[in-house]
Amino acid sequence: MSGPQRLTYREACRQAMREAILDDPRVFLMGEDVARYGGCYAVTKGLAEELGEERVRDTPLSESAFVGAGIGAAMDGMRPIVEIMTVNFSLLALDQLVNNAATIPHMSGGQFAVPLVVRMATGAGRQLAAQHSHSLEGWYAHVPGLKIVAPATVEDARFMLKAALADPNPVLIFEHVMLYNMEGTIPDGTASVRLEGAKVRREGGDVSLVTYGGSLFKTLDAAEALAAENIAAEVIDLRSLRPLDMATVLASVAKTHRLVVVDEGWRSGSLSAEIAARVAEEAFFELDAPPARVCSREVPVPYAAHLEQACLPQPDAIAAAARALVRPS
Amino acid sequence: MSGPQRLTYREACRQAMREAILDDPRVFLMGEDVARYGGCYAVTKGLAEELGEERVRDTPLSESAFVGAGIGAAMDGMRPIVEIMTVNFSLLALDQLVNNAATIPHMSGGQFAVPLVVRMATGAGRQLAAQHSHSLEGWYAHVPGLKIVAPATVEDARFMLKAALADPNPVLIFEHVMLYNMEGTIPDGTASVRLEGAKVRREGGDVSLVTYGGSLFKTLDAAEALAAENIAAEVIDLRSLRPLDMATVLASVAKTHRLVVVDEGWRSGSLSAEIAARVAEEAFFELDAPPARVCSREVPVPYAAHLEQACLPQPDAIAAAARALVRPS
Amino acid sequence: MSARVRLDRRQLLALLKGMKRIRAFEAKCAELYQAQKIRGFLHLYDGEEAVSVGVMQALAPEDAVVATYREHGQALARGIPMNVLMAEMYGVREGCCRGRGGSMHIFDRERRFCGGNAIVGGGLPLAVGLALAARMQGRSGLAACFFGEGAVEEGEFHESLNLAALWRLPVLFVCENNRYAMGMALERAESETDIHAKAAAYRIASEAVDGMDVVAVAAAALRAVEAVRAGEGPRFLECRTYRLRAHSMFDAQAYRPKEEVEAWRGKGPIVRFQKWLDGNGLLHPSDLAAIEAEIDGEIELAVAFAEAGTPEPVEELERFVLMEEVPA
Amino acid sequence: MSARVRLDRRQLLALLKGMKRIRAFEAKCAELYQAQKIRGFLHLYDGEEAVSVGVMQALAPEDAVVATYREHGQALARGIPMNVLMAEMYGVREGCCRGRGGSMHIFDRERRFCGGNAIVGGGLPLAVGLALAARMQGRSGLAACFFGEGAVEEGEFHESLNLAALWRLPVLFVCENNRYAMGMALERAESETDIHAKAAAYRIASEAVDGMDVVAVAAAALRAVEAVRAGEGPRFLECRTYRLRAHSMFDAQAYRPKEEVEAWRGKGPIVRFQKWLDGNGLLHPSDLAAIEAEIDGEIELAVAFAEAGTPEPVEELERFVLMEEVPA
Ligand SMILES: Cc1ncc(C[n+]2csc(CCOP(=O)(O)OP(=O)(O)O)c2C)c(N)n1
Ligand SMILES: Cc1ncc(C[n+]2csc(CCOP(=O)(O)OP(=O)(O)O)c2C)c(N)n1
Ligand SMILES: [Mg+2]
Ligand SMILES: [Mg+2]
Repeated sequence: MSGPQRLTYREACRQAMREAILDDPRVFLMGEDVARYGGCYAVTKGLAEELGEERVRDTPLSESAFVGAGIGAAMDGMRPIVEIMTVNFSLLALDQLVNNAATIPHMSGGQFAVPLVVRMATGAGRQLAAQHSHSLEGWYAHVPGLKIVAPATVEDARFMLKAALADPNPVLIFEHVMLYNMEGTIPDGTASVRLEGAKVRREGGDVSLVTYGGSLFKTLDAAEALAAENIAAEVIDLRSLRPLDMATVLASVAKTHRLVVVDEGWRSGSLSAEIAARVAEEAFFELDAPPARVCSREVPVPYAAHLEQACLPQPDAIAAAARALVRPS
Repeated sequence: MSGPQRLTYREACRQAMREAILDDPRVFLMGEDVARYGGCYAVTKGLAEELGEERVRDTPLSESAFVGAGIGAAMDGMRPIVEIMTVNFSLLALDQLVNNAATIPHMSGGQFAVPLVVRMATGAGRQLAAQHSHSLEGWYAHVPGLKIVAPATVEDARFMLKAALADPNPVLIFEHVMLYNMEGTIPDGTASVRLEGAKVRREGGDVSLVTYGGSLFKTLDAAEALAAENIAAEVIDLRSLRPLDMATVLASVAKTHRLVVVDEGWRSGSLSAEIAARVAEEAFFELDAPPARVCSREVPVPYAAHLEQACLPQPDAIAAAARALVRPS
Repeated sequence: MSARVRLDRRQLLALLKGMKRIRAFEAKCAELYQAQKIRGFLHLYDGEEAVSVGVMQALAPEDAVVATYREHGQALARGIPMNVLMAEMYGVREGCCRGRGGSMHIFDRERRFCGGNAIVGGGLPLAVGLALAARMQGRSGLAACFFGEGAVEEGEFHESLNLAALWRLPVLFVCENNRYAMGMALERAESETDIHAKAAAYRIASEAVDGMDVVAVAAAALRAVEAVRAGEGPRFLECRTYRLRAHSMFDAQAYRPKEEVEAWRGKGPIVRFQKWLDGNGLLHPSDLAAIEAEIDGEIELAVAFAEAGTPEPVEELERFVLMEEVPA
Repeated sequence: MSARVRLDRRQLLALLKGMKRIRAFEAKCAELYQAQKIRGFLHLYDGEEAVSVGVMQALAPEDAVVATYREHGQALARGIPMNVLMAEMYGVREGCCRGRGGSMHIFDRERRFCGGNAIVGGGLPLAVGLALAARMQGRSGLAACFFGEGAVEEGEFHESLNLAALWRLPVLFVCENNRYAMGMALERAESETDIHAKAAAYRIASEAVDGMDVVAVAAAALRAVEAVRAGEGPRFLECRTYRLRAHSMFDAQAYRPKEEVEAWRGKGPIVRFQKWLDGNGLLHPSDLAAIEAEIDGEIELAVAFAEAGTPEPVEELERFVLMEEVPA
């Protein structure tokens, strides 16, 4: 387990769960097809065989019941990891997450905690059409009582789970479907990361590109393209969507005086609006140009590849938005 | 029906439904306790007796099924008005609204429309605690394919429904629970209003206060208080949360150069963030001060009166935010 | 009166007192609501006391309880002290939830009372999870889940019963069938009105019991709890009862005839049980006086405790939105 | 072979052709998926053809159909032209949904085919609403709703059956019980595995039929449709079948033994029916040749149609997000 390792994001998620279940008898995984099928994105392959179907549980197609069961188990000594296949199906469990997981600790006057981790895939890009391509993590980031994270690197995929399980609060982990096959290197199997706090993934002094999850690598590509034009873009990976680490964002804007937020959510009411609003509120006089956003088109994502790609944030659009701020024509 | 009338918001909602059901055989109302009980906020009292239980239907406690049934009926020639008692319970029907009502017209290539109206109460203020005090209309305003309105006046409560039923798209109407007892005057029972478009409810040149729904009257109170200090606040009632009438907001900001958004939603990720972000993007150089927001505290709303009130936007906080922009100390 | 269990006089009187105590507490709450000491929604249990009192006596301290928003009876029968309960209704810091939950959200960790839930059906999945936790930790406790017949219409009922039965979890489902969900009569809301029969669709053994007969409820609950403890998986208990008062405080009750309510009042669990005790010479006048005196005294103290309560400082509003640690 | 309905030779051959047509269409789709002409999810119906073919022949043009994401068979059997279906799979503008829906979201207003739904259970409430619309408008049509046995685990199943039964709506619930929900075997997901028995919990008359026997399905469907049309309220038809291929295109099928699949392949609806027709001298070699030639020709034309398709211009991306009018 020690020494640098090269692995995929998928493998990192699997190792993290395996480690957590082996290390702590209170931890178990439940969700649809996590055991025999190996997970809808093959993330949990092999776990049930090794760890047994008591600790890696296939559930019926009952999102509300098994998410609520995770909350109940968390209230009474367990540390469940509940997998909802994708954010699209989480709408069926939203009542349990918003009205129970997020309220019980506060409503009970601190008598009960809900140390629950919920993992789900999010995002578009696989031509799965309107009902299977949502990016609704921004919705969850609106709810007090929940913590929301979006690992965008293999390292975060490998180590954020441990931090999430150590947290006494309900933590939702959003894994972008386009990241599972991505390869990356981790320092060492015993390393760790903080659950919260944004990270500067690329330094630059001309413009701040703030993003998270599946849009990080598109944004880094855009930064690379901008570099070729002598525009130094700083790329910030939010990592945690709730709470938001505004200090890191504001420090960057204080340096670059320009902000572009990149978010795969539909533009209106997306998390990008919160970031832009906070910067406008808290760093108004630092800004040399209006904040800009690159988000998804406000359309139910269509099946056809060219239409789907037209909906999503793309590197060239990100670069164009940054360019327009740095070099207004 | 003609000539000015004085009535409550509740009565206005009732008259609007009665008229719609009498005027169009395709219109019917269904929801929990709308018939025999008369509605959880007594809005539908008497309708079933007069119009019959075929047109005013009590449903079982099955939010997902009866909302989905409304969608199906709307796809095939009916014009249902579905009442979800409160937004709190709408989470149980969210999948139907987001994955069906909002996607079917686009996904089917325009073959099917969903001319559905969904009414629900929203907001806090009645000491109903965390599970019964949500303001989630901002969430719905994020979803392409839906239209979202929030009547804040008796006139809009009386006439927006007709406009919503005339619209070929799914329209969600949010009625703030604290407005039902409010009295107001309508010009005439045969008048009409537009479904979309913001309205300036009070003119002023010093600062723009943008709000909607249950916060409108708190905001008007704040404007009154500011007037006493010779601060002329312009109050804008968004009326429609999706689509947003930014032209009206931007025109006001172009005049006042200052913006305060008032929204009962939790601050982070609320609709107020979208308004502030859009103004920052589109009217950056018009702003003489950072945009400001007055929202709910990021807490599950508690039962105790003093704690609940401490959570919600209040006139003095609104006035203070405006004052700080106009007279920075 | 069915009495397939052997209850001695002391136990029988305890059942009577348990019901009277709830009735008296709630009568006081209604009074305090008019006086605006209690606000928000207030759902009274008048007529349904036999259900909580009968079921709770069958439970052990290690069992978890999931309640509804009509929960004062459930809370008192489970042993939550009346004073912290009353303080919660007052919305003061001395309340069991610091005044944050109010009538609909009573929690008491010590008594494993896992909350009143104000979303109809919302508590059922929690009970399944509590039972799963007990099973995975090798504890003997079960999870008792209370819900109304209206909750049976929600999808969560269906999902939760299937999951509990599929995994053979120790859950006692207790349906308080009081025939109405707000203004919605059972027969207007469910195509199958024999609720306990629905349990068969999940292969859950079930029983319907006269919820106005505290001894019958107690006996049925003991049988069900025994089976659950024996590892037979979940049990379903339908208690047929009636809500004698309004759904909450504002309710014209246009949806049911006054005569119906009156008829049921005559069959009320307290009058009926008291008459039976009397008839069998088990209730001495002195007992009754003593019980009532004790209850009055307890209520007086509870009100005094609540009246002396202090509002939680607004500075603490955000406390517990996020927990710093999991309570031991 | 059960044949409680009288079907003449022409009709029997139509059933055979209907099944073979679906099988051949999907075999071509799988090939085109490998060739990356079709993307996204592709859920094949191999082994389940008798269900759609048997049920659809019992429906009338005025009936509405709600489908699943495993819907090619449902769509073809309902009469959606193969060329616009194939074009939809290609994601071109000539597709029935302009290439926006793809395999999981087939809509055809003219044939009252109200969409494949990719949220398990999400179509059931729609069917209830379509039936309600027919009833309120005094139309004779019913709503036929297809769903898998996995959908039975979702709360929407429970809510929808209750509502349809309570209001006695003309809904035909058709459960395609192919024993697996992705990798989840029925007996690992539901405490009661006799699905049609669950309908009793809603007082819905139900029947379980051998879904590998097209004539049995056809006969049962006719009986059920007749009852629904007679105003008896909803009916529930469980068709016991088997999915012979992967859930979608990527699926190692580690969750079931190869032998199980092979055994079922032998009981496949097409081989079986064809053998029966043969044995009864109802299938002349020339018929078979003709059927296959027709199908091959139709597929060839469909592929050519799709290949000649044009991408929808990106400028039209936002069209129909909001409708300008309700289509007449
Ligand atoms: C999901 C949901 N829908 C609607 C409501 C509004 N509501 C509160 S209580 C109630 C009636 C519930 O009836 P039942 O379950 O029989 O319990 P009872 O009140 O009779 O004890 C309703 C509809 C709610 N709280 N939650
Ligand atoms: C609500 C929801 N949960 C999970 C999924 C992922 N999923 C897609 S198909 C499927 C299996 C459904 O099985 P069944 O209903 O039996 O239909 P079948 O695929 O066997 O035809 C699952 C779990 C989904 N699409 N929707
Ligand atoms: Mg009830
Ligand atoms: Mg299946």
